Amino acid sequence: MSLDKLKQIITDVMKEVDVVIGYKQGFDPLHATPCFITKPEQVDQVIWNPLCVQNLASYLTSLKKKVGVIVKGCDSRTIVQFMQEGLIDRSKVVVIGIPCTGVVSVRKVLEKVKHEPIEEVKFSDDGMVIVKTPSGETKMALSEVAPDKCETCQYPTPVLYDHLAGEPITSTKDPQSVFKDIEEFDKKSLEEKKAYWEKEFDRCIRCYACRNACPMCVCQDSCIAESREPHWVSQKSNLTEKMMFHMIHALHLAGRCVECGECERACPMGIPVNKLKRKINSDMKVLFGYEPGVKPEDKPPMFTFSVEEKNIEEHKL
Amino acid sequence: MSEVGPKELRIVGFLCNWCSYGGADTAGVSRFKQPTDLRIIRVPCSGRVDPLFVVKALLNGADGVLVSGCHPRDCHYSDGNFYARRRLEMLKRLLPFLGIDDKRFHYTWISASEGQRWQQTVTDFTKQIHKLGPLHSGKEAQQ
Amino acid sequence: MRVGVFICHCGSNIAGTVDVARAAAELRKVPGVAFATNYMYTCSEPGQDEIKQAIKRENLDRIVVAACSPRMHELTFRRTIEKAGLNRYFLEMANIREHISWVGLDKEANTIKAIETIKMAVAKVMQNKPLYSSSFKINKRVLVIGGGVAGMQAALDCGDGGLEVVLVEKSPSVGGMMARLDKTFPTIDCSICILGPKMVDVAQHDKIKLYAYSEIEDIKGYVGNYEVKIRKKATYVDWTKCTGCGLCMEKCPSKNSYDYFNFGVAPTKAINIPFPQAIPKKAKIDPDFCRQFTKGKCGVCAKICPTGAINYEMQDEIVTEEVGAIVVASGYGLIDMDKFPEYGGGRYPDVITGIQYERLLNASGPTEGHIVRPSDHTEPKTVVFVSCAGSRDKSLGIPYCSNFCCMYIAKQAILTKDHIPDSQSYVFYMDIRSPGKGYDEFTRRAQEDYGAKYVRGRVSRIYPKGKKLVVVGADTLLGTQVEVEADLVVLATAVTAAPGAAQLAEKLHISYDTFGFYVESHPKLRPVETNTSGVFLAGAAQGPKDIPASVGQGSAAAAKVLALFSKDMLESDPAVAKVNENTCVGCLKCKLTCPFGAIQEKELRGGKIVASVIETVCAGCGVCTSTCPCGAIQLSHFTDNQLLAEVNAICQK
Amino acid sequence: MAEKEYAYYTGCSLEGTAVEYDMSMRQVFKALGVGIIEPEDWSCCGSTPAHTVDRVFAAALAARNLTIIEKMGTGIVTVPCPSCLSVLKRAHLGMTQDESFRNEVNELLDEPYEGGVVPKSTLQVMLEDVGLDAIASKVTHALPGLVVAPYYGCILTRPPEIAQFDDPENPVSMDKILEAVGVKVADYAFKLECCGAAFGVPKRDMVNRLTYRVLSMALEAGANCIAVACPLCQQNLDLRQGQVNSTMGSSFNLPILYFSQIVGLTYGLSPKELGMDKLVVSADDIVRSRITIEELAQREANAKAAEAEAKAAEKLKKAKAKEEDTKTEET
Repeated sequence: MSLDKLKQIITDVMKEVDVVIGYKQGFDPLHATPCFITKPEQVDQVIWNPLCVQNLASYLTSLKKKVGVIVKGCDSRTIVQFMQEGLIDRSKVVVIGIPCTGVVSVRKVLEKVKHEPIEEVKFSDDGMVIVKTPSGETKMALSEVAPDKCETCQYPTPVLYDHLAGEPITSTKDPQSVFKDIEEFDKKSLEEKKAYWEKEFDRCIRCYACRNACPMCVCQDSCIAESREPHWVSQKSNLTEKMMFHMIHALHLAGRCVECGECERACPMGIPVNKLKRKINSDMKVLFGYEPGVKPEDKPPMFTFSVEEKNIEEHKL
Repeated sequence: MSEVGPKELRIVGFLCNWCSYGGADTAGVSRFKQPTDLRIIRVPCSGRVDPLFVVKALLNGADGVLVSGCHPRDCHYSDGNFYARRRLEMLKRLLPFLGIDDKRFHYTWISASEGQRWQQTVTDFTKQIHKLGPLHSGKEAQQ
Repeated sequence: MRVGVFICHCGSNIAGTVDVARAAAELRKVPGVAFATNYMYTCSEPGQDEIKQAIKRENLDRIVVAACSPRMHELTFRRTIEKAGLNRYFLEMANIREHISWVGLDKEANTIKAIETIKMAVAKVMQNKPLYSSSFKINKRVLVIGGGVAGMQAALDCGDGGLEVVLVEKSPSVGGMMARLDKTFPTIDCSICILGPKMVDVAQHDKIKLYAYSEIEDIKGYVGNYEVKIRKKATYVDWTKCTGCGLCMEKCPSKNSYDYFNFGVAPTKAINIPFPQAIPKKAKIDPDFCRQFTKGKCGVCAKICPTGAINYEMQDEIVTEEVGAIVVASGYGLIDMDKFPEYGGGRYPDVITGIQYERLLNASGPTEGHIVRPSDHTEPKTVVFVSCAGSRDKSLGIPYCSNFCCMYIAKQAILTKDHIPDSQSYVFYMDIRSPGKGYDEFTRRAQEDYGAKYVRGRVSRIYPKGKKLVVVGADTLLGTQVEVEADLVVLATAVTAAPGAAQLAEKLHISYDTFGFYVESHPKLRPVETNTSGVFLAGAAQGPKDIPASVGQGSAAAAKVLALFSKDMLESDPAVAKVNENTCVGCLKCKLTCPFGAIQEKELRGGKIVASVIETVCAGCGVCTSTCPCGAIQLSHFTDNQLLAEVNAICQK
Repeated sequence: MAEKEYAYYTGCSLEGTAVEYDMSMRQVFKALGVGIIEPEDWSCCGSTPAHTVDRVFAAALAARNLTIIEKMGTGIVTVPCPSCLSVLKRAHLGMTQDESFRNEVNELLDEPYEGGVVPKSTLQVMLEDVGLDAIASKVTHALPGLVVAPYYGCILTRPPEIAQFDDPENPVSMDKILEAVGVKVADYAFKLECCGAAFGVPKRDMVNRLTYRVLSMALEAGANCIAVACPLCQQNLDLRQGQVNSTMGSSFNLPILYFSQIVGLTYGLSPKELGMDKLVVSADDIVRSRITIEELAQREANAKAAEAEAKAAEKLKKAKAKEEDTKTEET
């Protein structure tokens, strides 16, 4: 995909929208940051590379204007899910899709270079990332530092778009193994799993970054994690309350999580918060043949029902 | 009595007002004896039971949670239990992922006339929870 | 907050297995509880006075009554505290009888369970908010489902009381099972002679609108305002033109149609008027047998009909009626003969059911009242009656007694002797159940005056031997086996729920028991009410019952409807969902899941979209509350905080 | 060549009093291409006395055989004797439906039974696995004049939760098989009536009475032969017929055949192979009445032709009469 083509599309789209959301260079060479383009001269700020990790669709529900938005394949599912839930007016959104060959996990890169200051980041054509730090250049394969979601990505090309900046790409990842990690984890003993989550959630500092980053957390400032009316969780900083918070987050996303991974990316403690939601998604697939954010005409399974549930059997004691 | 009876575990039941709560009443009227561990919370409909109530109870000290509503198609509010079925099934599958045995959570359908079925359910579920023992380590069984 | 706790002994019902004094003492220690006491019968007048006085004396503002099920006395105590000046929703009940004292034997465990259950109620009541009903207009029309004797009685009583009545009957004529009976016990008066005038009254009553050959398609709404969709099934005869002359029936060449009215005792024509006294007296085509439908050609009836009423193209029609209350009198069914392979399972033509025998006895039946064997049309001399064919038989899933078979068997034995003086009847019975006025005398008459031989024992087997049927059974009084060579065997087949009873219940949102009979609100004190307000029961739909009981219930249900409609406005239940507009984010997932369409979108002045509840439509299920992620829509009286308070009261790690 | 192989548990009767059942069953299976293998070292199934004493022990007796059969890997065992079948099925169902019972029984066994055998009666295998069309396709002979009353006895279909085959109160499997091979079947109301066989020794008078009824009802139904699928039924009805005649003053001479013998006769098998000579009440008349289906077809064709001729004659007569009538009218 060429950046010029993207810029050309943005320039065209600018004519019919109030703002286009894209990426620009962030505070250091390793970080891209969202940018809001309202004037033609700002188009040149736009960048596109594997550092463009943010899910820009997250902004859509809070914007009243007519918006153009750049989405990767994974991000596009957010828009579809919004449509299923009636959360956006599709006619007010122009979707600029980018066929994506994978992004990087900034966290993984930083770990590779031992958190040294970043001087330069380059991407070679053969899928390598070259990071320059004061102690020299480190070369790493893109696949080595990709976020987990890229490893099983089924939708490199956006599932829906008005403009596509580049040629569609088909996924080469086995659709059967999307939830392989979840299945593997579930095979562990109850004690092991319990210990795992207790250890992970105990690190939670209840900063709510995961929630704030989540495009599907529509409650925004009304989140019940911080409310007394209703009073689901107390302000106590103990494991029970932390787990309760994460269960609220997970269950509120049941059958809605589009697995963009923003929650995990945002978590300062590196807690695998997306895992619970992916587990639920794997069940949604089995129970209702449902995958969030794929078909605009679908109904999220928790907000509907069948009189005869084909895949739910009555439980016996 | 010299011996202390079997120790109770903490079991919470959410019962819909129209069917299962009535079923429990019917069991009472018929004097169908049941184990004493269960504490009942009356809700209008099983569809009112947010799975988070179950989680809340299990995280905060319950050893087992039972939810019971009207039989599918027989909901006093026509569709409430259909929603409940989906949500509670989702939860039942999630619990073991968190390391909580899904046998600690049971959801079922009992009508107001099924006193015997209620007795059987309470008896079997209590037995099942006792087989699993307390959920929270270090917590002593009560009574 | 000052909570008062009143723990009831219920005589020894509770106090026998729960230490109520200790419970009261324990509750006094609970923060927020200002007063706790125990009392012999809290629901009695002095018991209620005690509550009222304590509210004044102790300045209580929340009340917990620990007693029986709230399904029993919640309303009683709500009224009590309201009289003492508290909002009625400041009451919670702890069910320590049905759920504790009656089901546990261990007093220690029961007491602890009771204390905790009361503590949950205290925790909840402290979260209760005052709620106020609003009133709404009611539509003073009543729907009666079923035109049997119970439904007709209800319809006539409601109509006489000045209400407009919509009567829906699924078969082509009103009359139900009673119209098929020959005579009625214990007076042996002619069934149709006493029912006929009632049927005519129904047809001629200016307040009653009759939909015959129609079924309930759908019911929406709530007490006071129901919208009912009725399916008028295609009769292929324009009833506005049909005069009931019967010419079509005479000329119809299709002579082997199943006769539903006569339970297949003899065939009928494909176009027929079910019986001479039918109301409405209109013809109807059975497309399963009509040659025009099965072979695509015939048209005899269309040619012969003097008024041109025949219409082969007729389609079902859906009409909508609006009513404020519903009486369900949908009657009963009978178990199929194929459930009795040991009695031939329907293979032997001379083994028939009791209702078929009624048709053979009946002067307007297919044999004009001559008792003949279906196989060879000869007069039977030995008739064996088998009672409890299916009834009280757990193996068939029918543990209950069918209520009226003992009586009609006695009647049929008497009538058999009347019709065929040289005949002999045998009755195999388990127990003779005749607990009505003049009933026991009647069964004795059958034995003593009419010589029916009663054999106490069950029939194990019936097999054909030549032209006869050998009935093999036990005589448990003599302790021997009995074999009777019979000409005709009549099975008193068990009463079941009406076919389709469950589906109708689902449309009405009322409960039914394991057997499909509708469940009354209280088995003794609210026998014709259901748990769905505005829906009442009459007749055998609620359980097997005979004519006087069905008529009684029809009138009772009518009285309930008249009482309900004696006011112009009804008070709404304020336990409905409420939206907190400050926290609602307008995602409208609640609107998606509400089973009643009670949620609307509302735009606030700033342009913010929020959900809004239509209070009269909301039924109070709370699905919205468990759907709302931000807890902005809360079902009053069952809010998250109220339920969490209960959870927290018992789950403390 | 065998299409499918079954384990074949004969049980003790078929080695003794019911040897003709065994002989004919094997011949019929052979003709139908059904392979059967006798389990090695099979032992008593424990029928009749064992289960009245100890449920677990009774199941163990049966399960020992099931273990042996399980290892043969045929999956299904076909059992000619209903008594054996009932016991094997009871053990199998009990052990597969109740884990603790299975453990209890397996404790008594050298090698555990895992539940991998489905016991089926020979009737069930014939009806469900072989199928009526296949059964009919092997017919070469007819038995004109034979009217059979099929007698199932008490335990072939009952209790239904154990038997799990056919209608418990009005079984038709044997009727269907016999009809498939072209035999006329009587509508017999006493298919299941107790013949009293089990009380043959202690309560002779009662057995005579019961047997008398079973036999006389067959005659009443128009039958001249009874077909059975149970060694005990056969023995009782066949062997005791004389005894019944002498005590009840009757003169029955009703052959009691195994259904497999009748099927075998229609397949053209020799009476010797089918053990016809082992019967007490002679079935020689039935054997003698046997003709090939070609012969039957010829006979039927002849009969039809005769009938047609008669009809034609009748028609002619009528036409003539009519002609006469019109003539008279004209005149």
